[in-house]
Amino acid sequence: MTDETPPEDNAVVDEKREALLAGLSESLGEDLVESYLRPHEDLWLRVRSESWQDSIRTAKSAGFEYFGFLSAIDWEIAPEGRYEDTEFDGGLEEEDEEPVEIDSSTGYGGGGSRFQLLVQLYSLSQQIGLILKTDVGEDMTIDTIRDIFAGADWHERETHEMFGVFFRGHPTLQPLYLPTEFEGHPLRKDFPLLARQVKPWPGVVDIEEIPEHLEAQLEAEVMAAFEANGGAS
Amino acid sequence: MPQLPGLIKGLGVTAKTAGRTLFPKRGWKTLIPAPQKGAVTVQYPHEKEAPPERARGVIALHEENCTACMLCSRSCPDWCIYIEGHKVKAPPRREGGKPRTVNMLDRFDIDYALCMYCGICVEVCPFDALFWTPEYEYSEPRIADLLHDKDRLGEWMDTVPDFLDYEPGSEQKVRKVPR
Amino acid sequence: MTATSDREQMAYISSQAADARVNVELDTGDMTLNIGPQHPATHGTLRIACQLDGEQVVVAEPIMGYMHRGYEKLCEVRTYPQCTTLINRIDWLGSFANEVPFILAAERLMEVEAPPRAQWIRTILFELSRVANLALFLGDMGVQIGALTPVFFAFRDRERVLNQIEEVTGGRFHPNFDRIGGLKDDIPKGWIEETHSVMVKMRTFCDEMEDLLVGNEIFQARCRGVGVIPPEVALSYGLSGANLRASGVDWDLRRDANPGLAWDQVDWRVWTHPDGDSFARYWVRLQETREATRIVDQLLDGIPSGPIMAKVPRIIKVPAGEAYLSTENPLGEMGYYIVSKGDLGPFRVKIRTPSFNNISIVPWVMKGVYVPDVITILGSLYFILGDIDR
Amino acid sequence: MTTLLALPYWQETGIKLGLALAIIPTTSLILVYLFLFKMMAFMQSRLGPNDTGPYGTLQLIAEAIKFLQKEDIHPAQADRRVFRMAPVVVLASTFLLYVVLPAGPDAVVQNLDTGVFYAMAVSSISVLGILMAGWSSANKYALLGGLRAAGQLIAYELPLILAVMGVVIQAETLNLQGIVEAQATGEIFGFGGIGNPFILTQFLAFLIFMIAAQAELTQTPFDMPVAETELVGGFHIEYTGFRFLLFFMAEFGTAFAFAALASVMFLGGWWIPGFDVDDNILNVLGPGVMLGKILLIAFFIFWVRFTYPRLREDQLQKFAWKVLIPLALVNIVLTGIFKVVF
Repeated sequence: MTDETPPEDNAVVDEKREALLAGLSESLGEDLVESYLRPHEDLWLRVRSESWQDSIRTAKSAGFEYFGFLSAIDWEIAPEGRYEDTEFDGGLEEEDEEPVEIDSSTGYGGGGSRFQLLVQLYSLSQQIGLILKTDVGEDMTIDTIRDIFAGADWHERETHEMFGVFFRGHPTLQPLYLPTEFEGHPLRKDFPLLARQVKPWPGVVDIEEIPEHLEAQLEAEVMAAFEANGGAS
Repeated sequence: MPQLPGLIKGLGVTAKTAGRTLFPKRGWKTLIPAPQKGAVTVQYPHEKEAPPERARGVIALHEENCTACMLCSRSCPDWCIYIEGHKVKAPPRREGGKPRTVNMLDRFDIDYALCMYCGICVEVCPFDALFWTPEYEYSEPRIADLLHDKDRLGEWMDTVPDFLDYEPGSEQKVRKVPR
Repeated sequence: MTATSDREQMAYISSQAADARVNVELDTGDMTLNIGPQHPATHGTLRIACQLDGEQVVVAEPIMGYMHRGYEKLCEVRTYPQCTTLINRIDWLGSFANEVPFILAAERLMEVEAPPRAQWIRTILFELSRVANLALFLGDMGVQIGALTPVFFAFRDRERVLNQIEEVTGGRFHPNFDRIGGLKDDIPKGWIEETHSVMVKMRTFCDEMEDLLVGNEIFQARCRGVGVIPPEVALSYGLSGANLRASGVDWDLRRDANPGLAWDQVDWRVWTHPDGDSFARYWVRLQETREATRIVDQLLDGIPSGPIMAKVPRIIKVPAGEAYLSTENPLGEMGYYIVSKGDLGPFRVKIRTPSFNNISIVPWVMKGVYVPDVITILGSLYFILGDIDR
Repeated sequence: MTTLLALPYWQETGIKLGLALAIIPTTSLILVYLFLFKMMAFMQSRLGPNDTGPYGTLQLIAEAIKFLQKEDIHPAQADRRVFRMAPVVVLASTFLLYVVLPAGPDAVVQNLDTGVFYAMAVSSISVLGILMAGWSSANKYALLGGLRAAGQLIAYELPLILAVMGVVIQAETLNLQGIVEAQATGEIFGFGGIGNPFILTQFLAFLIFMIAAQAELTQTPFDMPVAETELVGGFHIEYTGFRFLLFFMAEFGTAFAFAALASVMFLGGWWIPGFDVDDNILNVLGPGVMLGKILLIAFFIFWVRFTYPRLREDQLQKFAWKVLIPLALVNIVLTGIFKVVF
């Protein structure tokens, strides 16, 4: 268990969440892998995927009885990006043209797998939110938590069809949004976005330059007209 | 089961509204029915509602200001602005200067069949070439006709209203529409 | 007959039908009734497959996805300013309120804060969109259970609020007005006064609704005791907004988790109702609409002067990190979980919409109710299709 | 009674038949335009149809033409013969109602001695048509609507008849003309200036009659068979074009007929205070008076319709059997006692 302290440069101390973190790391024990705290904002806990159900149950008994949402993150970098010309960064002025650096780490609380599951819970009495994360292993299977939070039912179905995560013990893991014959998992990063693939980006067109062999000639023409006009453009 | 007051109150509300719609005038004129005045609806083809000045109806292009910088086209979330241009030589600004290279706009199309009316293009334009106007009557029977070229977009320029003054306490400066 | 005994009876019927068939001696078999996807009560394209025993629902299973637009995926290929265009269209009746949590989450990652004037105007527009949104609910609930007139009143008076929103933002439905670091523009002259008068009219509208529906015995007979959701069930399904508060849970993100908007500057209260039935949900929303007009009135008088935009770079790059931020939208808790990798656009956006959770309770709450009650419950849960399907 | 015109039997019959045929489209037109189009619009701060003809008066004719142009669709699974017959049955019931409605001393198609009985009987034929429509459409919504309609119309037929019983006892006749006469010649505490409209002595019966009529006409708050937002139109969900038009006309034609019945039985019908009951001039003025009274009653019917939400089916049945019928019975008993005592 590695318990990370808040970044040193952030001098703000969030006592409420610190206390919560201490309490939860005690009750979670071995199951807590890593944690991250943004003072006065949120608390992230990463738990072992084997004890996913138990961790949620622990959190619920610690007062986190309001179910926010359940979803997943695919940490792979999308091959096509935004389907735009990658050199363009939306800027006009020169000084803005620093290349975009893409951070390849896996977010708060770290992670060791491509897919991560996250659940957001609230404790109404303590007025505090909590985000629990877990890695989804190669077999893409994890225990369902719909018995603990009934609302997770649909969220798990959605995560299943969008990311292809299987929830062990979920009785109706049918697609929620997609037609039954749909193939693929749309929210995975390698799933292509057809609407952007079929149409070229209009921003890729650039202004037509003056052909070099004509440049001198055109310049002369313009200057001649300028002088004939008496210097007024 | 039903007790009278709630039910009768409800009847009162509808009757009152009917009265207000049919007899909106005050004083002795109350007796003259004037539903045209009392109704809140606008009889569209006969009378037209004036949208607020800031309403995002259609985008107007002030062509003289456009430098074909492509910024609007690139920041459009729908990829619905098509710009083509070429560079030309222009006379210098001052006596004795060198000839400048400027962008000449060949094509500026906005496909209103795709446009989501978000206004990002108008906002990013650094040269005040794009403006919103509240005009809304430009529907077409054919979807292809919704592609407005630069002449059509230029015609909308006449309908651009002046920018509004701000409430006291604002530090914004009122911009001017180039005419 | 008192409302309480009616309620008890309904609870009895519900428990009966949930466990056993009603027609024991005359097993007529179930009939499947598809409510939707094109049905006036589903205002949009929600489909509810009901197994009926006579007119009593045995199983109700919502089937959706008819309007799924994949906004989470689309946001991944867009820059942050471009995303707000999409986000407007999630809950299309209270669009401005949708933008706020997204922008606030991005601001949190960038560690910028909008100037106070921008925060106040944000709050005003937020509450205005709440009034516009809930006003339509107040009327629409009437039409769901057969009263024609309230919905016209709602459209009539909501239009005034939308006009006020349009006068500031330029868009009736899709304002796209919120920017990272502040707002697109300031409010025009004369707007404050106009909005005050509109708020007066909206309060009159609320009074009319009170007379027309809340006080109406038929309305009460239809709504009281129908679709009762106990607080612990509401919590475990993640119900939010008025649906949660109508179950007696005193939880409002505006008060309990204010992300820096001006709600703590004014005097208002959170309304709850202990019953948890359809009537309670209507009543709470009615009170909330009134409360929102009061919040707007107070905020309008105290807008601080100053700039409306913080210093942000011209090209917005959000530093790497994760943030979840939610606000109390008209429909309930709407939140955005943004994962950023330091790019121009978000790496992943999870949109937590209120209607999705609110509707997920339908199979639970609709066991054993009559077909007309299906409509009442759907109406009182109040969902927007774009908000479910995203 | 003297006759207005001494015409051969066949000519008289011809005129009456023509009038009766014309009356359903005309009356439904009047009601739809005045109440559905205009009054509802005003109650909702709107203008209503305004473009077709002066003040939109020709709107309904335009609508009718539109309906006639529409394709006549039968659902594939429908029982075609029953499906086609249903609107005709409903309309026939309305049509038959008009036979006994008096508009003057002689202005009546057929002055039946059992007029009230006949009116109640033919008005319930429409249930049959609605049930036929609901069943034959092969649509679950239509079926639910049809069955609801059957249950509801039968439940409300009873209070309707029982409410009328009070009037019949007081007037001592089943003849509608006789009821008008009884009201015209009646006295209130010795004052006969305005006769004795039964609304005064039979107010409870009037209320019950109006509530039951509201249910018979499937108007809100008793419109579950139609219930746009749950059953999407109920029994007539599958009907298009002129078949739907027939249902539509029948709905408003029946509303007119029930308003007429109410005004005959409770408001004194065509009689004008100060005239003799069999004054010939009443054949000319009577219809006008009747129309005024009918519109007044129709106004209340539609006012309620545009204001209230609808009840649930079980609540409606409960209301009929537990409230209306006992009240109507009490009314009969009270009327009987008063009749015997005074």
